[in-house]
Amino acid sequence: MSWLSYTKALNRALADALAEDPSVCLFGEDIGAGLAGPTLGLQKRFGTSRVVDTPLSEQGFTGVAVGAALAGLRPVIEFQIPALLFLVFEQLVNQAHKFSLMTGGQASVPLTCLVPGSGSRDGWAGQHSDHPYGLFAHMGVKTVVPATPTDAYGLLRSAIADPDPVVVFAPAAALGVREDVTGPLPAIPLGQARIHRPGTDVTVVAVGHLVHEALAVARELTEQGISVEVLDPRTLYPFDWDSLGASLEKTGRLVVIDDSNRSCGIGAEILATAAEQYRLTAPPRRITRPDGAVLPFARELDRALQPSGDQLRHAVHAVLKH
Amino acid sequence: MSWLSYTKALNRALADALAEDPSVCLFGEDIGAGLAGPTLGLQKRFGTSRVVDTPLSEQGFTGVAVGAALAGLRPVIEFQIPALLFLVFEQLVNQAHKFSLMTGGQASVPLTCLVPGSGSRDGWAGQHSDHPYGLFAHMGVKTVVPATPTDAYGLLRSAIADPDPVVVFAPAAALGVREDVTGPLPAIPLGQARIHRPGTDVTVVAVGHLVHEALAVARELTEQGISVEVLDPRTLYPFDWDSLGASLEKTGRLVVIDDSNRSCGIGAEILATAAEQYRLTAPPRRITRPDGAVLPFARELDRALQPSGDQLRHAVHAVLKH
Amino acid sequence: MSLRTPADRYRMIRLIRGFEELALELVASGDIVGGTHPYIGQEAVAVGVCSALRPEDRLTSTHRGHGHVLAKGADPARLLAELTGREGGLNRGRGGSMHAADLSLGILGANGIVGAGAPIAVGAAWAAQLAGEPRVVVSFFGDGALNQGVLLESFNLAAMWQVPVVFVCENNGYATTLPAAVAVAGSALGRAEAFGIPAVAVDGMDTEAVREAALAAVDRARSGGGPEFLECSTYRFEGHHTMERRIKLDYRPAEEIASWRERDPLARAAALVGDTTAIDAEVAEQLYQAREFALASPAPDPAGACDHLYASGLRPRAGAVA
Amino acid sequence: MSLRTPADRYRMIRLIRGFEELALELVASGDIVGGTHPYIGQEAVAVGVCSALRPEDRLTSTHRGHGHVLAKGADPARLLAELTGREGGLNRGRGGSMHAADLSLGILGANGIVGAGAPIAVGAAWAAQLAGEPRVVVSFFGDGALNQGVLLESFNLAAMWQVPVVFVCENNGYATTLPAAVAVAGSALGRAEAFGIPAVAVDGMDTEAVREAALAAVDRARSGGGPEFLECSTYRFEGHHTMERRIKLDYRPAEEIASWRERDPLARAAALVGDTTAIDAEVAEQLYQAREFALASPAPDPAGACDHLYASGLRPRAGAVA
Ligand SMILES: Cc1ncc(C[n+]2csc(CCOP(=O)(O)OP(=O)(O)O)c2C)c(N)n1
Ligand SMILES: Cc1ncc(C[n+]2csc(CCOP(=O)(O)OP(=O)(O)O)c2C)c(N)n1
Ligand SMILES: [Mg+2]
Ligand SMILES: [Mg+2]
Repeated sequence: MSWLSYTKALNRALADALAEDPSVCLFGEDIGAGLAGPTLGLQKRFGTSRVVDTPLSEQGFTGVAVGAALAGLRPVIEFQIPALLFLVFEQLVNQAHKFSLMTGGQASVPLTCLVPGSGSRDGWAGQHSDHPYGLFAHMGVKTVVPATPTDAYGLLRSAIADPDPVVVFAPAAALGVREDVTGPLPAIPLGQARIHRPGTDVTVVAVGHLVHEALAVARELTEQGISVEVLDPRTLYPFDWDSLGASLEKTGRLVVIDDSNRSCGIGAEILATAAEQYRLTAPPRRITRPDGAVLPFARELDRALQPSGDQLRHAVHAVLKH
Repeated sequence: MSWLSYTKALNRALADALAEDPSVCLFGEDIGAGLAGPTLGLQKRFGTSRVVDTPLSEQGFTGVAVGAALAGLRPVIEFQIPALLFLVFEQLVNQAHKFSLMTGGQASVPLTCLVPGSGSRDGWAGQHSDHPYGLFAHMGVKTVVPATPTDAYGLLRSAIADPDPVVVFAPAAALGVREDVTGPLPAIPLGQARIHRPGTDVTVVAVGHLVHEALAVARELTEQGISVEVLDPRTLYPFDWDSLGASLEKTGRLVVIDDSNRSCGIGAEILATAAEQYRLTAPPRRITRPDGAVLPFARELDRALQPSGDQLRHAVHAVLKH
Repeated sequence: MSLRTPADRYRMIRLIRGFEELALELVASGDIVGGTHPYIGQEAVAVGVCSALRPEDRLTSTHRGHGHVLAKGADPARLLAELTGREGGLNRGRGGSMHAADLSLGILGANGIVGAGAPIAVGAAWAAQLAGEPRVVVSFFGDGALNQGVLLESFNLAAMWQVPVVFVCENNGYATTLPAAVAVAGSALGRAEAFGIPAVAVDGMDTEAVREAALAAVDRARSGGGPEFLECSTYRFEGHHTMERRIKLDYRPAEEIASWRERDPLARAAALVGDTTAIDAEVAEQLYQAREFALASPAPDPAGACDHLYASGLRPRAGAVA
Repeated sequence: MSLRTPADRYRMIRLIRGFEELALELVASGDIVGGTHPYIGQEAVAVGVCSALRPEDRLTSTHRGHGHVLAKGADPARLLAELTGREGGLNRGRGGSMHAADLSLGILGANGIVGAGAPIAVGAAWAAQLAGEPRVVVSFFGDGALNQGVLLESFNLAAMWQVPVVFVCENNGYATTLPAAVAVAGSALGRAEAFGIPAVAVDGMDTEAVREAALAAVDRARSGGGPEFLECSTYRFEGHHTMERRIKLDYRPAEEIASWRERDPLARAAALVGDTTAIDAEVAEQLYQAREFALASPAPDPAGACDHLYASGLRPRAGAVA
């Protein structure tokens, strides 16, 4: 049994993938030094030709990874900052994502992008604090946001094994989570939600690190006799609509807590689909960052824009009023 | 009185802005030749120093426009293809959009991006057919999609006059629309929806060129005694929630028709907000492209993925069943 | 189809020329929707370069890609069926002119985004190097691409990693309407050399000269000598896009066009062969068959519009729900 | 604060050094959240270059920006208040270290994205040229930025348009842990020269040498001579980021660090002044006052977390609705 941290779980997933499959290779900045954590020790173990420190040419090396994928490899790219995804948006959504359809199924691009430390990190300010998973869910790139170490391990393994491009966001606020684990960890299929806690009164859909916030609120509300079901979609695209449906059929009430911008975010998608397909007992609620949020540097301001347990509690009470 | 085409309206808006305000300047590819239409004749009239043909360096010249804006100018960039926005995502959302907040209000970036021919154009295939307005609405960049020549004129004027970055999408399928106009055209404020046709049974929110499709369906349904209100948001971000609310209070029924990808699109946002704030008589519906759509080349396939009047008719009947 | 003898190469030039003329005809008749970027005038480059390649070598192409695709051995009938959007096309009608690909022949696709093929080529070359396979990858691009950051990043990565890639710049003097003379500061050769990449100027109207330079570059790359850059001076006899047959643009002086037409690579290649009657007849027959095949091939079934969107077989949600 | 005399320049170097040491202290104490990228060791570059500038000149800076911001004349007290996230900061605590700006002094901001400042500088220079204003813009960046496509695109645009910009590359040998030697193919100077930009190698540890080169470049740019590139060889005495004080990395040999420390620009500048006691005392007092000011300045009110998000005053929807 070991006490596995989220970052270490990512590290183990990369190591196991590299060990099991010679077509897996890693690209990224400072990954030889293991600066961000997930790649620690891998270059020593697997060599500089499979664990490649790249110059600061995000567009270039993302395109390189696409080319390597077309040639039969399974590249993984680590991005130091979520904003670097903006730089490579063309390569990811306009090239990698589209190759399969555009070639009539001749090509596949098994490329994984890993963003350890997505979302806000104290003191990193406006250009380093985005949580842009909704962009990829909109464009149709498979999008994963693990909340726990075992999910991080299992989902990253599935992402690497998947024949399509996948972006894996590892929220900064989840990197510190630890979990007791025994034996080898399983891969976890993409597209399957996880019910972290069953409940009957309200379905709370929580994304990434906010799963832990939601669980804390759920435990607390039990004492008030409120039974909260906490559902972690884990994969935002493709979304596990069946699990959501099953939960809503039970509870009839929905709150989403999601650390990304409000307008056109994943929270919007969940509410929209719920509204289309289920008759809810009460109007649904979502807790998000504000519209178009830019996180200010000062901690007080940064925190003021992120979803909180208080807001969640408030929202749960609100949907229960009906 | 004149018979004004949509493209000519954009052309007139640019010409008037250049004539009235010496700080307005244009950047883009082949704009001297007026290849895409909106810039026709402007370089001859205003000179090569204000109407600047750029090399194929989208990131570079978008950054240049940001710098020029910080120095007090009001640059307009014309992008030949919607996908070029992917190339400059960093410059637009991570620089231009964030400067005001990050500098504590010292800086503003009055930059307008114009995309004539957004969405599908027959035969241009997967990399030239996106309608990525939802990405900007998510990130919080002001986003405009005019449906008619007068709106195109008036909204583009307001976009250029606005102190913040604005992206204006001119759908390919709207460029051929013409309108009788007399006298000078007014600017149209950002953030104000337009009720194209009042109605009492169903609110149809239609975006861009689909406004015309919606109006056709609405006219047709009148004959069946169905009264459809057609609401064109015109600005997708900031959205005119008050107008939507007023309409829904009347009709209690909502259908959105939007030519962009389903998941996390503007359709999702509209349904989500409606579900949060209004008790609808029937579950709302949206008609969009499929999740993660890549438009295939063959016309039959391309058309199959775009929202149609048939689907709208069907959806209106569906929401009326309740 | 071998390109080993001057007669082989003449035949291929003849084929490309004829194919492009046929494409012009089918654009005019409406059988090719959306138009094409004709390669007429530049055939010596594709044929000279591809004559230096082995079947296992790969290439990335551009928006003006028919010549590259044919010279690497693609079936003209299936390419034409692709252009006409038929199920029998190389890409099952999903890609069209700008995405034509045949992965089985190492053709990693034409590309709709200028410069986008370069890092893909570097990545495929990197993969070959990692695998220890003696494969070379050629990246074709135009003078306009020289101003794309991603291309310059690719130069750096290729040089730093010494991968077996040959960069082939087809400098036809213009990026759409923009003369290279006012777009490319310094020189094309100097740009490659700045990254330590050997760079050679080649007469791009002379198939044999191109072939000779390509043979040297490809051999060197194959034997571990690293990347090389060829600048092929050439000219497109047609407009940038077939659209230009309908709109009048005057960015190229008539005398300039006439003087380049005098250097037609077709005539030059024919001169090395002597009597071309038999070859011409064979090519004419081949193109007749291609036309028959393309126009007889069925249009794709709209029900398959999302086929191949995901290599994993994931079926996305539709855009309208019944 | 003038930088005209060697004593002025010594004072500024002393100020930057002291400021950075104070910042290290405040990072350790937790008053600066998130850490900083220390400029210690590179002061000669900022001071030498800024001594060549006029108040109306502008600059763009980097993630390692304190030196540039101070040398261009920003108030150290307000910069420190920015780093500590206070309302009295240059950016009202909204930007922090990586976005510190003072538009009134022509400081267009530090920047969180490597290379992003370059096109902004070109744009500001372009605007000055259009207005006929004799303003020069300096763009600072590191060796890592030499591999960013957008920077190379900016070289091309600056050269093509002959705008008054001076590119200053602070080559400190590393991009985080990656040695420039394995990241930058060819040479820094050669890259600029390839675009026709005159390029000069400068000893970046010698303030006077930097000043001399900068004076020549700035004068030439101001009088319409176009862009210039300076490569300043320098070294950072500290880690890439204050984080490196906590984690051990071994990418730089101890002897290398020691040998560069012997060339400390502070000692070199002091030698030109003679007795520095009085200046040292004044700077110490100034920094003491800065510290007092910064720590006494109020934290921002969370209610203002979205202040300045839009220059137009638009207030976005909140992330949670009551
Ligand atoms: C990055 C990008 N910018 C702009 C366009 C629109 N566009 C397509 S081809 C072209 C000109 C390309 O010129 P060049 O690279 O010289 O190739 P050529 O057309 O001359 O063969 C332009 C501007 C594009 N497809 N991609
Ligand atoms: C485009 C981009 N890639 C990566 C990063 C993460 N990052 C921040 S600083 C840095 C190294 C920059 O090196 P250099 O340009 O030499 O500047 P220095 O830190 O040496 O001053 C990296 C990789 C970033 N901020 N932006
Ligand atoms: Mg060209
Ligand atoms: Mg450096």
